Amino acid sequence: MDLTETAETAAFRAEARAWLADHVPSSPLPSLETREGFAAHRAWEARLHADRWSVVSWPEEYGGRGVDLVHWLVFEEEYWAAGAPGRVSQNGISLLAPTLLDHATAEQRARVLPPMASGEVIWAQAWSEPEAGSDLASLTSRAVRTEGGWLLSGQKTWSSRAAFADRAFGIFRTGPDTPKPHQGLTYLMFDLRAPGVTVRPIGRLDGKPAFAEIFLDEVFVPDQDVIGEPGQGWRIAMSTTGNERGLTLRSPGRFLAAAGRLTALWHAQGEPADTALRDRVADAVVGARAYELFTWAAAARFAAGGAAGAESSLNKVFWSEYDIALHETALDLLGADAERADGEWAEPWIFSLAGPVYAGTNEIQRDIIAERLLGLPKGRR
Amino acid sequence: MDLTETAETAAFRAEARAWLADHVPSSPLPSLETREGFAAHRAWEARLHADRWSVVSWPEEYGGRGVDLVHWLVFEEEYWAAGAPGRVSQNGISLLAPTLLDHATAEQRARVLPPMASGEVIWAQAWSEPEAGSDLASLTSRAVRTEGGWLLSGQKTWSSRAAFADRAFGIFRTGPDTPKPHQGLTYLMFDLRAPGVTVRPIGRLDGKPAFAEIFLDEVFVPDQDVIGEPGQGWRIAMSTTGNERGLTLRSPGRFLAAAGRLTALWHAQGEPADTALRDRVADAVVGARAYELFTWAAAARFAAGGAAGAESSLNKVFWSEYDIALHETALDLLGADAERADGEWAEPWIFSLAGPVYAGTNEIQRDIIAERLLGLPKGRR
Amino acid sequence: MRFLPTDEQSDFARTLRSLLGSAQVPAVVRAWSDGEHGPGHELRSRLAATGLFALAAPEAYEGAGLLAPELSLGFVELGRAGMPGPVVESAAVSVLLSELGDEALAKRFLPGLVAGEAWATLTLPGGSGGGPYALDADAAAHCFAVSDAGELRLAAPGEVLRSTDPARRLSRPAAAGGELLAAGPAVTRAAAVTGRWARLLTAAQCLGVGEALLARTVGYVKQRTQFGAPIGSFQAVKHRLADTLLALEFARPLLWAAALSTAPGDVAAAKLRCGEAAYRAAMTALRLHGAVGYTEELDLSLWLRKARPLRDAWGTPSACRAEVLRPVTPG
Amino acid sequence: MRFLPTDEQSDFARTLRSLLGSAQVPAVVRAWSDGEHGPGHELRSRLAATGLFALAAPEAYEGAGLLAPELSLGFVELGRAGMPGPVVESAAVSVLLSELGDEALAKRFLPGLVAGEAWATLTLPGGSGGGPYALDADAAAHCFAVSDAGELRLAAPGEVLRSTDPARRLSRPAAAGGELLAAGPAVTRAAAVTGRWARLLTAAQCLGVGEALLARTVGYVKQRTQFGAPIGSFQAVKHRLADTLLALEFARPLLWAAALSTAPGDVAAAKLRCGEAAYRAAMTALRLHGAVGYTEELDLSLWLRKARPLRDAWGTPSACRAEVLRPVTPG
Repeated sequence: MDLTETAETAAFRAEARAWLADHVPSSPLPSLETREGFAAHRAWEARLHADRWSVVSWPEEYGGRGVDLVHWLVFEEEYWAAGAPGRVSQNGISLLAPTLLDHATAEQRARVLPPMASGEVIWAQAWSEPEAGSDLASLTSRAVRTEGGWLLSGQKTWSSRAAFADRAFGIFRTGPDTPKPHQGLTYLMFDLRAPGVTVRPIGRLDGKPAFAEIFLDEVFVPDQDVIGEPGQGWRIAMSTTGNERGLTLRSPGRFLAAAGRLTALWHAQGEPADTALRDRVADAVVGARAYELFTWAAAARFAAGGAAGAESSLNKVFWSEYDIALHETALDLLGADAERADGEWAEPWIFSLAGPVYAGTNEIQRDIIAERLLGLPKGRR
Repeated sequence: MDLTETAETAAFRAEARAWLADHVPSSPLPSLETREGFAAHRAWEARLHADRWSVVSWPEEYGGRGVDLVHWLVFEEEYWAAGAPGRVSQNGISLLAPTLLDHATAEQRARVLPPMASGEVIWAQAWSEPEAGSDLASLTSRAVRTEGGWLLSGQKTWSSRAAFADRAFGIFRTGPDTPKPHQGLTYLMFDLRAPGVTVRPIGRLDGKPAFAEIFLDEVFVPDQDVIGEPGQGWRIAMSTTGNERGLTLRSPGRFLAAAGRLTALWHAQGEPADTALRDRVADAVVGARAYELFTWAAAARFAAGGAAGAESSLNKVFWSEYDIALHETALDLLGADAERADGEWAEPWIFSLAGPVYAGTNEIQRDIIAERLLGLPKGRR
Repeated sequence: MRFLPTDEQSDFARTLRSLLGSAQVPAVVRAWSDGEHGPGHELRSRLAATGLFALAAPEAYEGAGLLAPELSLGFVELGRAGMPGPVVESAAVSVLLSELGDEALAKRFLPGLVAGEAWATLTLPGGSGGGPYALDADAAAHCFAVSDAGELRLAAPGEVLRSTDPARRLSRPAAAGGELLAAGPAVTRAAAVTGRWARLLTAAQCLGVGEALLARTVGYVKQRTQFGAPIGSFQAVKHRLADTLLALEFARPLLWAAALSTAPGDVAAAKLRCGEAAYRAAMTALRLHGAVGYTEELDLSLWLRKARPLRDAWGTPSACRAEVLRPVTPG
Repeated sequence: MRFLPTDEQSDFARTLRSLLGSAQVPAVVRAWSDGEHGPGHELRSRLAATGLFALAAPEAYEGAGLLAPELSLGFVELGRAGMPGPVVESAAVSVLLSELGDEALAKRFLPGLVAGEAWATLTLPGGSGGGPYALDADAAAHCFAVSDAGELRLAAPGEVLRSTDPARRLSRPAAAGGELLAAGPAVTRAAAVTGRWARLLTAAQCLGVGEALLARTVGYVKQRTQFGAPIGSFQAVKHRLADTLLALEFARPLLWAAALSTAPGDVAAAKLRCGEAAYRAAMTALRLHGAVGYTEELDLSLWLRKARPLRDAWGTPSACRAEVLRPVTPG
């Protein structure tokens, strides 16, 4: 049991810190959920990529540094501590890339990953459908075989980033008459500007088009954009949800930085005698630390060959509820200024509110924790 | 909409207050969950009865004053504010008596109610069985027809007061082969000292025998101790759970008095600058007031002829969770003294912990609220 | 003693509810958010016709007397409908001018407020429960400001800022300048009463907002199907909604009692519980609607975005808790 | 950097777990609660044989060095088993005498503590995280007391009081009198370190208590049937237990990190989360067991009754939260 950093890791940390100190924009970029901000964030991805900081954990051939999870965690700590911009490429990097690395052909990896790393191609996810949210397996959008590829038809929704992104990935029904809903699904990538695609941006609570509906009308997808075997889409999609993704979806560094900002706000605005707020600030500090340490332990388990499983559900419930509590504390510290739309906590608060629903609702995650980690009998679902 | 007390009610309040000031024991009685305390509390019931304060809402012929719910609430406020003892007759008065008043014969009422009012006969409830807790309808203890009455066999459990009480009431299966579990049940009263009855006291978390198991082996119950029609026990038992019982099980006066004691403790021990504790004391004060006002409104609805229904579930969840929060706040105010078994908050804290389970678990109550008050579809239960 | 609304009170609330129910308030809110105040002004006139604004002014000035219970029941309906605008603030200005007892001032402003001719807004000193911002000053004919020193002025509203609720605009009235209307301890006293009324009416509005959020969410979970069943049949969903109902049901009688007494502790208790219940209802609504609840295009958002600012307006939970214990604090 | 117990650390914990698993600890607890300390003393000797107590003393005095990680893992097992007695306090005395560096005192007491020959107990000044009561002084060979003035004495334990956990006895050592063992700033410094260790080991004990409560409750809800199904299949039950697991899983790494650093903020964070997680586990266990969970005869009660006193011992949640923010408080 050990938390000391090796000299090599410390050197990596120092290198990241120095680079970030030199390059992080001195004033925040516009929100990445706006056209202008999206472009600025894309440029920032290119800047990161130029010095190989955009995807440190990827193999070098695709633009990474081939470092392990520990280094990735260190990089993330430094990244968020430096106040660096949000990652507009996050969907591609944390959802699609692990799938490509596990299941794609060498040709696909070589073709898709480098432009993802550079921000040249930005990816949207296209999982949910209007009638398939928590019950994802019930999706009905289909891909029909055609010469040299597939024709996609149907509707996807809640596609984050889709308003401004270039391409999207998701699973589609290719064998409609299977006995179980998880069968006959195929994992595909498609162009958001292809003929037959209509993207309708959807305004978030603050009006920003943080997600979109995607209408698909016989959209052609060449065979080269099918990942893995047709019909194996569910298995492929699920195989990467249980792995390190649980750890890399929201890095501890983000919350350590947020807890640091909250503590600074408390020092600036808080009444030291107000223990009710003090306790909530302390809880945020301790929670960020707990999340960090939980992640270090999970990284050590992976390094020792342990498999990840339903722990990612623990992780998901923890960070999403933590994030809301942290932002509510900030708003309570701000008092009358809490509702100012131009306040620096307003957009992060709105963003935090999506956490319990996003990436598998916390209700479903708690069912998973109870059934898979505690072995409770499966109920009706 | 009006909260002003009539002159008549104010006079009643003054009379109660004066009597209590003269008669409430100057030092607390021993715990009513001990033999010695049980006897002391029985004597207190007799004292109350002598001046017709034990059952103010009952008809005069049975020892009451025939006053309405408003007067009962006023009496309870004065009673608990005066620091008067817990009511050892509570099970009989709040659970059995309403059933008798609604469903029993005149002979039964005349025979059973006066000694209940005087504390001469103290009643235990005998509802639960080892395999029938939340799922009360699944009970299996049976009553078999015999000449002039019934023979009870089986096992009841969690019978509060049964360790020292005189008689008990409950429902028993008299028609074992009915298609639905709620059918073929009969409401009976029986003597805890009758041949064939074995009472095994069960120690509560603090070791006091607050409840007991009752083993029944062909215990004879004469026909005169059957309430209502044989086979109608479920309907009879349920018909009084939805009425005023929801209001009279735990009177607002109890919580107003407890919130007052908590506020006094806070003034005595609390750091005024400790807003974390201040907020919880304020919540206790506001919660007691909310419970009081909710009850006044319900009393007004009854007076206007409104029917009570699932509101008693709202009531139950509210007071039981309120009660725990209040006592936890007191313990936190006490600091290192919180764990002293001789502290005045220790036994009430232990008592509060049973609330969410007692009288229908809060999980079941929330199901009822959702299904009956909000109209949500019945799930599997 | 009959702690229930009278038939007349219930009828009045029903009238408002019916008027607002057919007034397409969501469209009014969306216009208001875009800075188009016309439909909101028009709805104000129709509300005035029910006598709502008369409930915050004495009979001498076209009012019906200061009738907090009736006014509170009315404001529950405004919250339920999601009515935009400085509704609390206009009523509070009416209370302020009524309490001040300056006949010239009362004559100048009260009949117009009662008749619903214009909105008014105001700020009060911190000690009276107010914050630094005036609500919707850009839509109000008058912006009143009471200073810590007890000066009542018609103030220039200053720069307009956006709120996380797009139907709210904030501005910080100029500290000095503007017509001086009154000054002295009477102003400070009237401001204290006014702060309580503003808090009470905000509590009422919160209760209505919470009830609307609950009703919409209950409706949604009955029809939304996942895993082959309405999501409202899942126990986790049921229990969240049961808790939401519980919080609202135990907040309502506190509101009524506060309206009867307008005592500081009672008003603070009502605001605390109504505000928290509405905000919790919003969080539950958001959770149970899933992603669609997070969109601005669903009308649910109109109430969702109100819940948190109203929870804090005219008395944060912390300020209300302090007030609840204040009367019994020794010394 | 490998933030997991080493194989040796895991083996040590497993050894203790196995020893305690076959030691019929519930019977030992019940005897202890009745004032019969014999079985508890005997179990202490067997624990000493594993080397547990050596982990809180330097090698010079038969110890293994002060090894907080190993000791913490051991105390998780004591908590899991429900071990009674002044286990934390005896280890804390060992730390105090080790830190003090007074050779005569160390020689006099440490070898006996390491060998598990007797229990010891202690009180520390409030500033070191202690309360006024010494635990189980009636079962301890020695009761140490450090005063605010920095005097270390062997104190007369004073009247013995009962706790809501019958396996705990409290007494307030006499303020004066008793053999003076040491005095001065070195005592105060050593007391501060000792307080942190006591807090750390209590956190470890809490984690074990919480895990035992969760495991027993999970076992119960799988077999208890109502409405024709195991109650563990109901979503409300599942979610409560999922939350219990979540709290424990995120408390454990805080405990490990605190054991590695023994820094005040880390130790406070660990105690806060382990203590709260255990108490919440107790409340959940009580809720889900129904009435049977409320009985003293079910062994569950042995852990239920520990959870709250341990949550507060050697640092209440409030004290721990203050400590977490202390290092960064300006001034």
